[in-house]
Amino acid sequence: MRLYEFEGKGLFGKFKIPIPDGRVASTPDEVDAIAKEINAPPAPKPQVLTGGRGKAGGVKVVDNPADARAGAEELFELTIKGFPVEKLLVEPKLDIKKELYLGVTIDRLNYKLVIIASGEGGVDIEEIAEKSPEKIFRKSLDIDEELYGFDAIEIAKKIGISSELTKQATPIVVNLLKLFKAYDAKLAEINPLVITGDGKLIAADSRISLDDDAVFRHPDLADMGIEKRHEEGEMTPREQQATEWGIPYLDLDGNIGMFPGGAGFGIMGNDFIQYYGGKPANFMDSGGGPTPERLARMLVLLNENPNVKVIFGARFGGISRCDDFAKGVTMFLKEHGLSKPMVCRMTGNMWQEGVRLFDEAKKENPELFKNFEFHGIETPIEEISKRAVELARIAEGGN
Amino acid sequence: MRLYEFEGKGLFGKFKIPIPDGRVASTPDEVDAIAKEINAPPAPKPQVLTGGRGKAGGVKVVDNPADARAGAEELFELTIKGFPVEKLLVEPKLDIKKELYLGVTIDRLNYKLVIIASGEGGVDIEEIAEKSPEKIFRKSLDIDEELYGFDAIEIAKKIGISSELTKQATPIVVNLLKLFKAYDAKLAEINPLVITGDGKLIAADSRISLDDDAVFRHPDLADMGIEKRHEEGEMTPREQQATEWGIPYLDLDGNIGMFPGGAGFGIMGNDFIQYYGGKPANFMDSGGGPTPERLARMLVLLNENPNVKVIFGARFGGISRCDDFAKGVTMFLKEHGLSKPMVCRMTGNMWQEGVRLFDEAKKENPELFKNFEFHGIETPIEEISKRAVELARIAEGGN
Amino acid sequence: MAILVDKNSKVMVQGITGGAGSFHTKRMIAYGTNIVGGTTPGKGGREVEGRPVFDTVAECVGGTGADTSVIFLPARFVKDAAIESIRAGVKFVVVVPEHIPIHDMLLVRKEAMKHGCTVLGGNTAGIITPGEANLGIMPDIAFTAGRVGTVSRSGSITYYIADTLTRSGYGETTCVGLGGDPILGSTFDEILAMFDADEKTRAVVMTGEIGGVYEERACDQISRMKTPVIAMIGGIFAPQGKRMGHAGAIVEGKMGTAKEKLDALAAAGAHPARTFKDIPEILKKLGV
Amino acid sequence: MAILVDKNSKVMVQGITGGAGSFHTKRMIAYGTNIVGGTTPGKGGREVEGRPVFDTVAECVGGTGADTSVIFLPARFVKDAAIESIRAGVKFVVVVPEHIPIHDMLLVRKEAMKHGCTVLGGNTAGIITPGEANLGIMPDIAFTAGRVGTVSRSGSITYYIADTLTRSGYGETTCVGLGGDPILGSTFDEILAMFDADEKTRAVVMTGEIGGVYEERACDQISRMKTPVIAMIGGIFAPQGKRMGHAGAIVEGKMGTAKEKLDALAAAGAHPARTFKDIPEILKKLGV
Repeated sequence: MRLYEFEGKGLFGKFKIPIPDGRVASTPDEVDAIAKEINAPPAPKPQVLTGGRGKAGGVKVVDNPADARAGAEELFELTIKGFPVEKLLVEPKLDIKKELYLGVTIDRLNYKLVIIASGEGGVDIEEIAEKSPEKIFRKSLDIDEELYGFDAIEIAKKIGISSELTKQATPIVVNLLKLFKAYDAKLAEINPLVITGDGKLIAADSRISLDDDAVFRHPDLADMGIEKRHEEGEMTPREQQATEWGIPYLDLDGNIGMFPGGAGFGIMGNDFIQYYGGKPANFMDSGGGPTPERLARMLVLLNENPNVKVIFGARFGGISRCDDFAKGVTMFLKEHGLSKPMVCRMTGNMWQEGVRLFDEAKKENPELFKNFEFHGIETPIEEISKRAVELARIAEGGN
Repeated sequence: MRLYEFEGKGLFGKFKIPIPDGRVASTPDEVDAIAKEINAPPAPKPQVLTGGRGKAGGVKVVDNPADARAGAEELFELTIKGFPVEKLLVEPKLDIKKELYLGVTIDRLNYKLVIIASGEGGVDIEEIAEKSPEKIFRKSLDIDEELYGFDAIEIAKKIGISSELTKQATPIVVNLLKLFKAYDAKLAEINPLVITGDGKLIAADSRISLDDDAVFRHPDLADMGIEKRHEEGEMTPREQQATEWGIPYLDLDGNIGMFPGGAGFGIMGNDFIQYYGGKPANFMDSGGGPTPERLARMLVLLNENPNVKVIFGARFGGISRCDDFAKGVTMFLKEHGLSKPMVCRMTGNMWQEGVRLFDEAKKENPELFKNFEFHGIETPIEEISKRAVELARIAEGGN
Repeated sequence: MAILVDKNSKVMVQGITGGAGSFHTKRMIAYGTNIVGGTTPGKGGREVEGRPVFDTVAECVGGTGADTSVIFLPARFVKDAAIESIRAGVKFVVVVPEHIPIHDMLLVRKEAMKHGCTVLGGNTAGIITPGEANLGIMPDIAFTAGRVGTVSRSGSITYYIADTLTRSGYGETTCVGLGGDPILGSTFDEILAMFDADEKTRAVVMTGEIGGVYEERACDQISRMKTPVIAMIGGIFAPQGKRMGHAGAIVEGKMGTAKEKLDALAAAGAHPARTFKDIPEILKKLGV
Repeated sequence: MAILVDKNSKVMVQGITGGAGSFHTKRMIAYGTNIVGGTTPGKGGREVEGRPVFDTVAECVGGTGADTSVIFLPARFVKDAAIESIRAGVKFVVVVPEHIPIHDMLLVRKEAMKHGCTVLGGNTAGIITPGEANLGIMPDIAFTAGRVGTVSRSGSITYYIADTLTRSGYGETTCVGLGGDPILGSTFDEILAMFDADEKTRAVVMTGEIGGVYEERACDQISRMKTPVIAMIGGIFAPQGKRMGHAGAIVEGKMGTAKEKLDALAAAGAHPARTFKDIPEILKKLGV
């Protein structure tokens, strides 16, 4: 879960990492008021959950506070990588002498925390890491290992912070790691960490991403107005609907609606479709043991998607049972009606019973099943994939 | 630094260790008001910095809240082990089914924290430890080691807390250790930890002692009204005076005033005096490199003490220099005048210069030195000790 | 033979009195798994499916000799539960719940390494040695004892592959679910090394997926193995930068595109498979 | 020979630019101690008494080969400073400041044990190997090279004993101040073992005091030593339960009365001394 720059800076402030004296504004009027208050050339910055803001023309420095409103009006019109600008962080313009980089993240491969520092900040650190790895300093730590002041001094010196500034730098490094641990962060970045003309170290920007799965133990985030939010940027209306229903779902640009089991086959099934020449319209994950309601909602997402010409279904009854699966799908067929062809395979736990239930329901009401082909263990999943591709070609008027 | 019961319970509350619903009263009127408020038979308890309160008749349970004032008046009259009762903690009487002991302390010998628990609480745990060590359960931990819930359950079960109560017991054990670490405690005790008739675990008493040397990093204690205080009980007026001046000082019951160097010889010098048949009137520690002012104050404490018949002085110039020492003592002689015999040895750093300075000052004003014998390295400290004992015998009219 | 679990494993269940815990205890016992007991703090002394319940793992290990544990507890309790088992001397821990906080798993992993314990998950469907023991939530229908091992991050993929192996007559030695969470208790290379040391396992099918970091770590191990490895990677056609389900499945810089993973594995000597039905064909060619 | 420090020790000073640090650096150099440099964070690049100042111990060790450190810093900085030295590979650390928080010293001790480093103090006057090196704040006047080692919790006692040994012609190999704080970096038994392994040390005078817990710990060591030990304990006549100066000097239950300490040490084979002048008499009897 990403935090806005101003939220991250709020946490910096809490951990005594120096930040500019800024305030958040939601209207040009507020920007104007703040600009007058801070009594310095204001630098309003759009608050969006993405990087690359600078490149998108999203940082404005206004030399005369009186011009702040006009600049702000322009910024409030912007959309950055799909994110509309709703808030500006208004800070006094910094007198920047040097820009550094300091970040903490997780090295999943080695199960460590890593402090990353560079004498070149303010730009894309991954780019530097790739082109000039020697300009990046890394220090790995166990999750329960303490970082001492002397470690921090070492890091500071490696990135060219002079002896005189180590007393300022030490608590910044130590406290950034404390913040990282205290809030279960996945990433905590100060980029750039600036040295000002008068020899002060200040966190000019913040990028913090927290572990969604650990937010439950930080109720104080909500007190700070930081609520659980979607990790990614702009969502399509269907993605938003799926998120509301708690279904992992992504729109893709094909025409075969994917109705798979767990995430593993959710990903692999998409590959299968493409191996056989088709294009999936979505990615979806049913989760383990979906309820009939959840199955119905998953099908609603596909049934109502005009891009979806065919639905591909697969169920390997593990924790869930195929008879429950058949009941859920039949419920959907009865309540919503299937408006496009669907091919589905069931196997695993109770698959024969699932097929029997479908057969029975079909005998009772053949009309419901006119678009619906179901298979059991005897048909390999590859054949089902091919069949879905074939049905899509037919639906698109191919032969 | 010991905390009062109510202060300790305040910390318990902060760490979610259940405590009775109590308030502190400074007058019988307040006790009366609280008794009415808590709507249960009140049990007012004197707040003094010592154990053995129960044995001293210092806990009163009043079955009728209306009688609370009378009971309180009696308690406010008490002096417990020299501590006058100035505050009462008024709590509802607990329906006690069982009393347990839970404490955390430091095992200095093995450099560990130790959690100590017993199924027999409410009494002197050291007595149990001595008589029935099998009734005491100990768990050692490194200072940076985490205590897990399962460790806490183990401890709870060892002292006879039933399975059903482990969910209550676990956070109490875990959080008592957290408190211990968070506040640099030397001792954190719940004694007794009671099981009430309705199956609740409650900390009925608290005994917490913090490391004086670490209070600087807990400024929030002052916010809670917990100020740095003398470790021990009632002090004599001279001890209070010495404490104000920052001089470690204890009154003893002999007649030889001890004016030694550091604490090591401060203790050993007292032994020497007693080996040779004398009795020290005090213990004192000059600290390393005392200033002339400090030396003068040390002598004032002895000079003005009517029990002191002779002063024994010893200085081994280490970090300090004997010439500075001689200057300080001479300053005292000039400003205050020495009213009793004093024998003093100086050696170590610049001792000859010290002796020379004394000689010079004596030549200038022999009257000042009429009670003062000084020696250098040529006289062993044992001889000086003997001489002090001899002078004391003479002063007391012996021969 | 098999890896990690067999009919002699003494298996306990952490959270045995809970809904999922008691349900799957019954299932696992029905499969023939040697479930010896379980724990739920505060419920010591009860029984579930005739197995004794203890307050702590230490008591359960003391009372039953348990050497393996399956955790069915809410994610927030997993850190303590796993470390409890590890410290009580349990040598193999299966973490079924998903969404374990990342920082917690870092600590669990450290503790496991220190005590020589193997942890699977979080978010694993479990592990099965067909005919001997089934730990976790996998359906027994797909599995038959045989001679190929599998290791995958996903339960559903494990079922499909086992089903393929079963129906093509190879059967499985052990099927291992690493788990779908971003940080995992075990990695591909560690499990592959175990299979390589298992005499009965004649080949291994390893299935990774887009995102994640543990597939690359397998390359070095594969290049040193005598047992052939068949590799599949999900998400070959996934659009870059889109999040595909598992929290870990975000493409991380260069590392982690499915194509690159598969190329790296193939370069290390693994035999790439595109779909499940490729697997028996490759096995046949390899003469397994 | 000597223990812990000699003329080959490469000694650095943590807090070298501070008041006490620079003052004692000058003194230590004047004695002939091989002071190679020092640290003060933020003051790297300067010099004190001609010795280079670094920002970190790692830099100082790298630049000077320092293997020993004397800390002259306020108590609150000692934990980090000591751990910094220990982690930078320094093998001997002398903590001069007093009032080190107890929890801090527990951690320092743990870290020292882990890295095989010896820590003296807090609140030690230091250590001296006469004629070779003087670390800390001890006056040189009392000391002469010779054949008896001393270990004490107190600076003033060390001076008196060394003075006694010097004037009676025995002289000292090394004089060690354990320190007066309640928790100490080293214990009597550890220092005694070093003396026992030192060929030049023909006898050891150990001086403990009321309170404290480290005297008893020495008994086992003494009973195993070939080098004779003379023991003195301060506070034999001290009134029970009264606090005598050192924070540690509170009688703790049974453990720690001076009489019991001395009895226990004598039972272990130590030769008890009452006053300083007993010492040369005992040494004479022992034929040292």
